[in-house]
Formats: sequence, C-alpha cells, structure tokens
Amino acid sequence: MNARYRPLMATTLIFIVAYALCVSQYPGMWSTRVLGNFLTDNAFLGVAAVGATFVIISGGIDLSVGAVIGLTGVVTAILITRLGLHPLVVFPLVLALAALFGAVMGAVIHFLRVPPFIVTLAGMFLARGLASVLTQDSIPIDHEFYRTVSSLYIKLPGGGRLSAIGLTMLAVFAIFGLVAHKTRFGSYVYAIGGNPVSAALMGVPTGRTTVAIYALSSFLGGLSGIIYSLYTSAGYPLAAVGIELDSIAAVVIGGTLLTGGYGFIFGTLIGVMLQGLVQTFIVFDGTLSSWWTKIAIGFLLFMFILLQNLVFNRQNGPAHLRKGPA
Amino acid sequence: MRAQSLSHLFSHQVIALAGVLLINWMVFPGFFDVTWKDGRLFGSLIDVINRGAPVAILAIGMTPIIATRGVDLSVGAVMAVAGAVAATFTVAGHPLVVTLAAALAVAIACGLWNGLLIAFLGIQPFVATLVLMVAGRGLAQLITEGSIVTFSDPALIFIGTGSLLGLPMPAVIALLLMLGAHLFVRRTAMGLFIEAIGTNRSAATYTGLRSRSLILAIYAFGGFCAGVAGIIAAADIRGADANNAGLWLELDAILAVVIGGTSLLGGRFSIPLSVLGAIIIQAMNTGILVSGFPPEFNLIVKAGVIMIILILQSARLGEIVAAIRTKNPLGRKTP
Amino acid sequence: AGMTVGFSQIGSESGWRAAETSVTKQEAEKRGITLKFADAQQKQENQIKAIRGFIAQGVDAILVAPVVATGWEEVLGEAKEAEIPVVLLDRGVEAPQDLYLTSVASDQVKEGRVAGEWLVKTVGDKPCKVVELQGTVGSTPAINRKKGFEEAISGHSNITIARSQTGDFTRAKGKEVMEGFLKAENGGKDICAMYAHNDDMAVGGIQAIKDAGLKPGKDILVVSIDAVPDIFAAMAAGEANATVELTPNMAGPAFDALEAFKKDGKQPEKFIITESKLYTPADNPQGEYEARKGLGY
Amino acid sequence: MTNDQRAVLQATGITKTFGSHAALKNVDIAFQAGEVHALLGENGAGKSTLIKILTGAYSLDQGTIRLDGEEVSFATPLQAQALGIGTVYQEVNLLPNMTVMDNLYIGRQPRRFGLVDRKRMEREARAVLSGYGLDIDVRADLSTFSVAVQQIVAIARAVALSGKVLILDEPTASLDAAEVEKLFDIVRRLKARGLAIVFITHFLDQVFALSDRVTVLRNGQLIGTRAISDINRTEVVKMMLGKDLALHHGEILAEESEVGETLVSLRDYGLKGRVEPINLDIHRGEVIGVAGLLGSGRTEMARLLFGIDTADSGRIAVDGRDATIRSPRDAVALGFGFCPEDRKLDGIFGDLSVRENIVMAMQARLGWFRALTRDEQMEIAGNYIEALDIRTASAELPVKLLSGGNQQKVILARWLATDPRFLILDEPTRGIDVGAHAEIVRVISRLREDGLALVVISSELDEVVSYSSRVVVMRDRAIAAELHGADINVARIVETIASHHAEAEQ
Ligand SMILES: Nc1ncnc2c1ncn2[C@@H]1O[C@H](COP(=O)(O)OP(=O)(O)OP(=O)(O)O)[C@@H](O)[C@H]1O
Ligand SMILES: Nc1ncnc2c1ncn2[C@@H]1O[C@H](COP(=O)(O)OP(=O)(O)OP(=O)(O)O)[C@@H](O)[C@H]1O
Ligand SMILES: [Mg+2]
Ligand SMILES: [Mg+2]
Repeated sequence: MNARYRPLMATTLIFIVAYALCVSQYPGMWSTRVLGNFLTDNAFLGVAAVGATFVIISGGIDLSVGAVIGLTGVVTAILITRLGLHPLVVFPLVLALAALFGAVMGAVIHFLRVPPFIVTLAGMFLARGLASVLTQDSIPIDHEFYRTVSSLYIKLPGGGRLSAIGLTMLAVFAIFGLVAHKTRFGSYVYAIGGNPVSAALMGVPTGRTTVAIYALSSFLGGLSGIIYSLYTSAGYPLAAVGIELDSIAAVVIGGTLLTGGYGFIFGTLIGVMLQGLVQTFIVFDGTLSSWWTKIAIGFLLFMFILLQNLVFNRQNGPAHLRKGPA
Repeated sequence: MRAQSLSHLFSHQVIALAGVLLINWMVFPGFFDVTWKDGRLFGSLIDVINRGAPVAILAIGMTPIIATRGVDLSVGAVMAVAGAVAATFTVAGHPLVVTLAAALAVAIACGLWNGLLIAFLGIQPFVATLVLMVAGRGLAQLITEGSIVTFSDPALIFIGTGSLLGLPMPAVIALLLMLGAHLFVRRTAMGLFIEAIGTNRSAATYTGLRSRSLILAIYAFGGFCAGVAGIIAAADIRGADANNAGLWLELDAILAVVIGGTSLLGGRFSIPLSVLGAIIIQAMNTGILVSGFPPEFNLIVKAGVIMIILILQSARLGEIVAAIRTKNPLGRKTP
Repeated sequence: AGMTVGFSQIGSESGWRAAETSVTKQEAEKRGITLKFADAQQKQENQIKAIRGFIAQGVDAILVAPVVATGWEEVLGEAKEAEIPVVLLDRGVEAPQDLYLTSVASDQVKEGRVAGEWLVKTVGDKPCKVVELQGTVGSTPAINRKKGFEEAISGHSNITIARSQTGDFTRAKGKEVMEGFLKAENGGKDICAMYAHNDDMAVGGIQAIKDAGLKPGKDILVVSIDAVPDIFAAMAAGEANATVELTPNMAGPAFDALEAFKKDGKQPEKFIITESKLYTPADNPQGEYEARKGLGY
Repeated sequence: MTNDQRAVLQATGITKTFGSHAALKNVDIAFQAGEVHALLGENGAGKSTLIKILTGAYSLDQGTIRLDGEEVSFATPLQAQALGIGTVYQEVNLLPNMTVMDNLYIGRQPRRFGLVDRKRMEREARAVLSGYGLDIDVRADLSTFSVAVQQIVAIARAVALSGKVLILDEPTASLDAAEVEKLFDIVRRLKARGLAIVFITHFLDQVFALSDRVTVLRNGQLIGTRAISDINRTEVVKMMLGKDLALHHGEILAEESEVGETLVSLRDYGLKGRVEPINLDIHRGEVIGVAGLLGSGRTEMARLLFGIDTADSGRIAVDGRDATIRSPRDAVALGFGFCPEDRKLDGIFGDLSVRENIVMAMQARLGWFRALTRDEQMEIAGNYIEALDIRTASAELPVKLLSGGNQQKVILARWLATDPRFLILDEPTRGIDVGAHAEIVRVISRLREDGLALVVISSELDEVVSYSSRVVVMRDRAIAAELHGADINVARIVETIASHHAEAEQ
C-alpha cells in the first residue's frame, strides 16, 4: 500500500478501536440515535474543518473561521428578521460576502507577505467585532423556512435522526474531497504546501490559488455559520468561539500535517468524529467535574496524537532528518 | 554595531509605538500625564508598561520558541496553573520562597512536558502545546477547585502591585527578565544556536548541535516565563482565578513576537523587540479604555491597528514602494 | 431507586458558577438523586450535544443552565418527544413554554434595577458620575443588568453613566478597566460611584481605586451583583457598599418541582423567580462571608 | 546588439541589482532555433539569475526580452511556460510531497469531466519517463527517490513544456555518465526539431560534446559569445576566469606509503537494510576516494560514519580505542566533519550570515557557554573567506544569497574551522566551477598533507583519481573492491564498477 495512506489508516483504526471501547463501557452509545447526533451536532464543525484542511494543506492557518461563523449568523438573522428577506435569497448573499472576506485575507497574505497566523487573527478580531457592533444580543430567527429545514430529517430505525444539516456536512466532505484530490486546484493547494517557491517556478498560479484557498475557507465558514443558525435558529455574535482551534485539532488528528503538503479531507471527517466521540463519552460518563472534563479532553487528544505518531513514525529516524512525510 | 543599534531607534516597532501613543494622546489628552503619588509613578503611560508586563514576559519566553519554528499555545493555561499553585501554597501558610519555587517549578515542568513532546516525540508544536492548553486550565481548576483562591500575603501581593524606584513591580520584573534573557542569548552561543535550528533543523543536527536539549530548554524557559506572568497576574488581583487568568493571552504573546519582527517560520529573533511588540499591544488596549468608545468596537479597533502595523512592516510593501519609486525618475533614489 | 438527572452546566467561568455546580451536586446528593454532570465549556453546541446525550441515555429529567436564550426549540422538542422533563436554571429561553417543565431563574433586569435603585436612594439629589464595568460583550446578564440599572436611574438626571467598558466578568480585567477610568476621569476625583455587573469585577475595581490613592466605599461608592463571599469581605472592610444576591441554589427549587411532578404529576409554576436581595454593610457582612465561604465560590 | 533575425529568445541590456550588488550588468544574449547554447561562467557569475529573469521568476531592472521578435515581459514563470519556454532551474525545484506524475503534470493534468484523470496521467507519465530509461512507480511520492531521479523528472517536465526554448541550469550535476548520455540524446532530438536549448554546466567536456555556441559571463558582465568551432578549452577557461588556469590532471597522486597511522578502523560496521558490514581502515594523511554508481550506497555509508544513522552491527575504533557514534555530535566530538551531499537541505543555514555559517560547527563543539566573540568570529570567517576564495560581498551576507559553489565552500570552511582529524566530503565539487573545482581539489590535497584523514565521495572519476591515495568502489550498498597504487585510474575504476555480474557469478 502507498505509504501516504498510512496516517489515514491509523486515524481510522484508532477511531474504530476508540468507539468500540466506548461502546463496551456504555452500550447505549451504539445506537442510531447517537450516530445520528454525531452528524447533526458536529455538522458546523465538520464544514468549517473542511476549509481548515485546505488552508493547512497549503501550509497556512485560518484563525478567523469561528468569527466568520458568528458574523454570518448575525448577518443572516438581521437580513431575515429585520429586512424580511427570504433565507434562500440571504444565503447566497452571505456566502458571497464570506468568500470575499476570505479573499481579502488571502490577498494580504500573498501579496503583502504577512503571515497567515496574523492576518487571520486580525480577521478574527474584525469579524467578531463587526458582529458585536451589529448586535450584542442573540437574534432569534423565526421563519417558516427555518422551521422546515431544521426539522427535516430521515428517521432511522431505533429513534435516530439523519438530519438535513448532517447530510449537508457529508455532502461538503464528498464534494471537497473531490476538489482536493481530483482537481487541478486541489493539486495546486498541495503544491503550495509542499514548497511555494518551487510551485511558483513550476508555473502554479500561487497568488490566485492562495486567494482562492482563504476565500474557500471563509466560504465554508459562512456555510458553517448558516448551518449553525439553522441548528440554533438564531444569530449570535459569540457563536462558535474557539471553534478554530477545534477544527485545527480535527484536521491534525485526521492526519494532515500542520507544516503543509500532506493531508486528506476524509481524515478530517474522522478527526471531527473523534472529537464528537470524546464529548459524547464524557456526557455518558457524567461524573467528571468541569476541570476533569478539560483534563480528559487534553489527555485524549494527547493519546490520539501519540498513537498516530507511534503507528506511522516508528521505522524511520527522527522527523527532521527525513525528507518525506512525517 | 553602533550604527545598527542606533537604527533600532527608527525600527518599524518604534514608529508603530509612537503612532499608537500619538493616537491615544489625541483621543485622551491626559495620556502622557505622569504624577508622583505615594512613592510611585502614576499615569496612563505607567499603566501601559504595568499592564503590558505579563504579555511582555510571555513574549520573552515565546520569542526563542517561535525562532525555532515552534509555538507555545499553552502559556495562558500555564499562567493559570502557576497562579493556582502560588495561591494554594501561600494560603496553606508556606513562606514566599517556597511558594514561588513551587509555582515556578510546576510551570517549568509544564514547559518541559511540551518540550519533551516536541523534541523527543517529534510532535508538531501547535498540537503538542494544544494538549496542555486544554488540559492545563483544567489542572489549574483542579488545584483551586473552580473557585478564586484569594490570599493576603503582602510579600506575594507586592510582586503584582508593589513598586520599585517608582516603577510598578511587574514592569521591573519584565525589564529585568528581558535584559537577562537578551544578554544570556547574545553573550552565550544560545542565540546563534536558536537561530540555526530555526533556520534549518536538519543542518543543525548535521553540524553537531544539541537540537533536542536546546529545544527542551527553550520550552522550559517558556514555561518559566509563563509561571512568572501567572504569579504576577495572581498577585495583581490577590487571588488565583483559574478560569480567566491568562485566557487567550497566548495569542497576544504570539502577536507581540510577530510585531517584534520574529518570523513564525523561525530564524532571526530579538527579545527586546518582542517586548516592544507587547507594549504596542497594551498601548492600544489602554488607548481603547481611556478613549471612551463603546466596548463593542474594541475588537474592530484592534484588528485595524494590527493590520496597519503589520502591513507597514511587511517587507513586500517596501519592495512595492521601492519599485514604484525607481520607475518614477523624479522619486528619490532608495539605497 | 432515586431519579437520574442530567445537568448541562455552562462551564465554570466564575466563582458563582462553581458555587452553583457544587450546590446542585449537594442538593442532588441530599435527595438521593444520581446526577449526570456535563460541562459545556461556555459553548451552546456542547450543551445541545449534552442534552442529546442525556436523551440517548434515557435519564429521568434534565437540568439546563442555558448559555444563550435562543436556539433551544429543537432539542427541547426532542426531549419532550422522549418524555423527559426539562428544567431551565438561572435564565430563560426563547422557546414555547410547553417545551420545558419550569424555569428557575433570577430576574437579571431586576438585579440591575435593585442596584440602580440603591444608588438613586443613596446619592439623593447630588450629581453623580457613575462608571460601569460591563460583563462580557453580548452575554445575556451583561445586557440585562445594564438595562435594569439604566431603567432605575433614568428618571434622575443627576446620575449619569460617564464611562462604560467591558471587564469580561473577571477580576483582572475589572481592575485594568477601572485603572483606565480613574486616569480618564481626573484621577478618579470626578467619579462618584462604580457599578459592576458582577462582584468579581468589583473586587478588581476596588483594588484599582485603592492603588490610585482613593478610598473605595467612601470616595467612590461600589455597587455590584452576585453576593459572592469576597464582596462581603470587602464590605466588612468598608470598601464596598452594596451587592444584589443571585443565589447559587437554583437546583433546590428545581428538584422540588421535579420530585413533585414525578410523584403525582403536579405541574409546577412555569417561572420560579429567585429573590434578588440587596445586601449592604448593615446586613452583617462578616457573617455572610463566613456562611458562604464553604459553598465552592 | 542588433536585432538577431534568427533568434527565438533574445535579451538586450539586461541589468539586475540585488540591494547594492549588481548581479547582471547590461547583458545581451540571443538563442537561436535549432542550437544548443552553453552559458558558462564561474560560480556567482550570474547565469542562474539571467535564466530567472528570462523566465519571469525575477523581475528585471532594465533591458528588454523578445520572443520571436516580439517584446515580452513575464510577470511569472507560468506566463513563460505558456509561451513555450520550459526550464529546469538549478537545485531541483520540484515538489517532494507530491507524486512523480503530479510533478510531471502539475498545471496541465489530463482531465475527464472536469476531474483529473489519474489513470491516463499515470499511463502517460510512465511512457514519458521510460524515454529517459526510468521505470519507477509514478504514483509514489517524489521524495522517495534519489536526487538523480528527481533531476530526470525535472528535465522530463521541462522538455514536455518547451515548445520553443528549453533551458537547463546544471541538469547534469547529479547524473551519472549513462544518464547524461540519455539526456544528450533527447537534447539532440529536440534540437533537430528546431528548439533553442540553453545549457548551463561546469563540465567543459559536456559543453564541447553538445553545444553549438557558448556565451561566457563573468561578474555579471557579458564576456562574449563564440561558435564552439572557433574556440578551445583553454580559451573558454580564460574567458571565464579572466586568466589562465594551470590544469592539473593526475598531478598529485598520493603515495600510499606516505600515510600515517590508523585513525578510524571499521570492523563489520553496518546497518541492516542500509549499508552492508564494512571493513575499512582509514589512516592519517590519506584520501580515500569512494566511487560507485548512483544509489550504490555511498551517501548511506557516509551517514553511518557520521552518526546520522546508527550502526546496528560491528565496531568502530578511533585512534585504536572503541568508539560509539550515535549522533553527529558524537562524531564531531571525535574530530569528524561532514559536508553533506544536499547542501540546501542539510548544509546551509540560509538566512544566517556567511560568518555565522562558518563558525557554527566550531561553536557547537565549544558548547553553549563558551561563545566566540564577534571579533573572533569575524577573524575566523575572514580567514576562510580568503583561504577558500569565497565570493561574497561581505561576511554578513545571508548565505542563501551566495551562488551554489560558494555555499559549498562555506560548508567546507565550517568544518575546517573545527580543526578536524577526519573529514567526509560527499560530492564536494557538485555544481562548482572550474576555478573553484581546482581550488577544492587543491584544498583536499593540502589537508591530506597536513595529516588529515579524508573520505571523499565523488561521481567524477577524473577527480577521484587525481587526489585519492586509495579508492573504494561501492556497489549494492557494500564495498565491492579497494584499488591501490597503479590501479587508481579511470579505466580500472570503471571496470570495477561494471564487473558486477562477473563477480556475482564467482
Ligand atoms: N535573491 C538574491 N539576492 C541577492 N543576491 C543574489 C540573489 N540571487 C543571486 N544573488 C547574487 O547574484 C550573483 C549571481 O548569482 P547566480 O546564482 O546567478 O550565479 P551562477 O552564475 O548561477 O552561479 P553558480 O554556477 O554557482 O550556480 C551572486 O553573487 C549571488 O550571490
Ligand atoms: N529515504 C530512503 N528510503 C529508501 N531508500 C533510500 C532512501 N534514500 C536512499 N535510498 C536508497 O539507498 C540506496 C543508497 O543510496 P545513496 O544515496 O547512499 O547512494 P549514493 O551512492 O550516494 O548515490 P547518489 O550519488 O545519488 O548520492 C539507494 O538504493 C537509494 O535508492
Ligand atoms: Mg547558478
Ligand atoms: Mg550520494
């Protein structure tokens, strides 16, 4: 088997083993209800993490997603409730705005060569700030369309629900999996992550691609914001605080290298599910205090990273002396 | 050499600081007023260096880490841990020396843990330190059991609120730490090695550098600095607030280092400039406080100022401007 | 056997919150209730996940301390479908009332109003410039406590809010913001009172006032909300003037209602409002401090 | 220069300055259809810079570029590519994290229904590479292949892209004779198809074997363009250096009897799967040349000797005492030094100054606390810059701005500064100009005379012959033979390398 699939296999394997362990502890976790909830409850995180995967494969980072989610939610809520626009009119509009926001960040990163960490940090402040200026309060969205969509689901045997937003997330993974692995744009993303100078010399349109990558990330942040607003039927400026770190963690747990150049969209799905698994496990356990919850999350994160490291790092020497993937 | 240190005076950072201070003065004319009160200096300018001290101290520890292409996301959590340890020890009646030693030892242990994961297990710094960022705050809460542990040991409180020669203690500590760290890395070969590892880790190994122990030491130092900052933060409010101490300060510290001109891709670094970066950030925060803007604008102002500073600092902008100038025959010639 | 109750707590962002958690655990233990506790780390999505997890486990009842008011309709609907009663703690939600059994909460607007009314009464007709330390921008208590306070002082033109900034509900930020205010208002000489949305910020603010060489409680009046032990300590030292209690015991009434409902289907009142009691130095602050110290604040 | 009618690509008055340093001064050059045009010059003469300007990788300060008589200005390499200029830049510039076929096709992958058709890409990639005698799994990451394979992939990519002009910047630096011959075949075919081919190399043999015209640059200035028939080696060298160079072939052949006592002695020293057990004694005052085909395990042996990989069998003794070498640090402590093959990846600290690069190993040995003062550093760096004739504007210049050959000298200087007893040089003359080449060969001999032990790995057999006291031939990751005295000549080495089957049968 091709060596590049090893991290992916490792992650998947760890997920299956971890899930099996959880089920052996709490048999209730093996139900369509829990499985359905996995998809629904992590939909917005999943969608945002797809964007983060692209950014990270290209060797960058996007700290602004959480704020973009918040801002999109607020703008959506305002346009629907205050201006009375139909959600189907609002969605394309906010998605376009989100993409534009990302494109500007991408342009600053590429053309002015300011590090992405900083540009997107400023982007995060800006988006959160704009959202708070627009409203401080949570704005409930009371619209026929919202009620319909948020209660749209396929009933699974055993009481589980496969919701519309859960399916949307799966669709996003499928579509952008294709984009990453099967289009020229996707290969440019990997190329820039591998070595931007070489990529430019080989004729990769690095400027256009970088702008597109951040536009894509913010676009998916916007989509995630819409999903979040459907999920909670509201727009809230403080929604999804800190989600950027969760999504980065999901991406990395999914086997993508933070240094860029290597990674898989599917791995991110596993990474998101793993995080969902941890939280569900903690809820099922129900005895952890606030602080033990944090320690447990940190500990499990550590275990995943460690296992992953052990599974596909053994036969080679120290990471920095190898030229290939870690 | 002399010419070089002189040119520091006109570095981007100094200009940025001057700009921010100027704006502060425009929104609040009393900004530069400094008075002598109760044996210490008093004024907004003093607040800037006092409040900027914790981030400055974090930035001192963060600079070598970033210079080796790393990052430490856990410093905020380590602050909370150190504060919690210090508070519980002093409440339990231990003398100041023991209290400080315990808090710093725990903080250094946190740094060593990060360093171990990064240098010896080869885990990427961002995720390796993410572990402690999440778990560390839990650890701090475990120590304080979720409540704010207040204390009244005057010696400990002095560290956060006292003053020496009229200057607030946190600022004095930050200054000493900066000088110490700067002289240490520049007078020993440490600085050279850090820059070498950050520039090309593989070549550093081939050259026989002790990369691993150096990286371990750097993260331990980062932990130490976070510990100092944590003690100051706790002493300042006479209590260990495990939930909020140092919350999100890791981002400010990283930002300070970047404003100070150290690249996130590693290599060249300057500890004094990082401290200057921290002061710039705090000047901006204090400016927002005294300006009287409604708080919902805080983040927007901050985002704007950061972008302006970094764009001005961007080497690329210099190139673009230079290109425009050379195309323009009337423009002055750039060296 | 006793009930199994799931409790979705917001997090442990303040001493008051920690006290609420520990009081809830004590109350559950007292009644032989098995408590499943889930900390949401300040995130609504985690709370929704937790509620869904409780439903999947088939608990007997669910307590939620909602982080925001909106966005609960669907998940509460699921609980209703699974016939699990839900009790809301310490704030309400914007959802149809049949989705939850009852809501045990304080009236946050009233808290602000009580604080404001105290100030109005205390200063009388004298001109008074107030500085306000707000809670986290966008959080419900910050919005409501601001609103209530403004209502109370609205008819009194001698009282004005000179400056208002967010102190994020924390001591450190409260102190830093107050330092800035003192500089901006002529070294604090122009400030007559400090109103903080919670006691933690007030404690930080008090330290800033002392550092500036002024006497909190005398030169600058201090009024805040929550009634945590440390503000009583300050009050005992004459450094704070008033606080409005927000009781951490929301779970007691909630469990009472639940037990009654489970036993004979008795529908409790829809809104159980806890008292917003004003405490001043006249109310034996030292005693209050001792009484509250062990509650996990 | 007047407008050259037959020129496909023509540049006039090209000037480029980096900071205050003028890399190119008013250079005119024209490449014609159906010619192989060699671009020559010392390290740092400005060849690569000129290429980068011609292909849009750098912007130019002054001058004009014409393609087919029309003035063009490329903002990016992509635009140059689109107009039929294919380029292999110096220091393989590919994407190690992507598959071989992606590297060949990035930007122009075959598509079906808008998606990349990987099956077809794989088929075509295989076919293309087999034209270069390469039969590899094109779906594997490029990083899993040797430098040579990567070089061939880069060439194949450029050739496929070049409709009008093919530019090769030192393409043969890491290729062996057979591969060079294959490349030449391809170049000749393209020439016959009417392409203009620009060829940069430091191997004068190859220049005379392949090119039609030569252009020489010196210090960023055009020295002249000549037809190959009008010029001979000595004249080319003189144009490049501005002076005569005493060529010295076989001049310094060392007497084996002169060598000193044993310094390093290896007994069954090996690492499973990497290097078969080695038995070798290395003496003071001797140069052991290591010859062998690409991938024969020479670099692996060097890595093992220097502790980058740790041996799992056998013993190593230094000065008669058993030693353990588990890291480069251990090796350095024993007085070893190692100039790695891939200087960009493992050698230089790009952003650091020439001075810092030179003192690094010495300082590493001194440790954290005994820091060299700046003055000491300046003195050491200054001495080696002079001794090795390192061309740099100043000792404070970031080393990444030096030309390749000068970077190599900086790394050599770094080890010499540690006053080593034993030096391992892996391809020390790769990409180095004739002048510097002679210089390095001279340094090797001088070091030997000073009593150092050296192991020098090189693919240039002439060179190996010229300085080796003994030659070790490697094959299949094992030492196949040792040649002494009169056996040290190119013919004998080639014979030994080739006698694979004969020996295997015995
Ligand atoms: N980006 C840059 N910034 C500053 N100086 C540069 C830069 N690139 C090249 N130089 C300088 O320009 C000069 C020409 O370099 P160039 O790489 O073109 O030489 P070359 O002829 O290709 O040498 P070699 O044979 O070693 O490859 C050198 O002195 C080099 O240091
Ligand atoms: N990272 C690697 N993984 C697997 N095999 C490798 C790796 N690096 C090298 N090899 C293989 O090890 C063998 C020895 O390679 P080595 O680089 O030592 O050869 P060499 O003689 O130095 O050739 P070159 O002139 O290309 O440097 C070759 O068969 C090569 O393909
Ligand atoms: Mg070159
Ligand atoms: Mg080799």
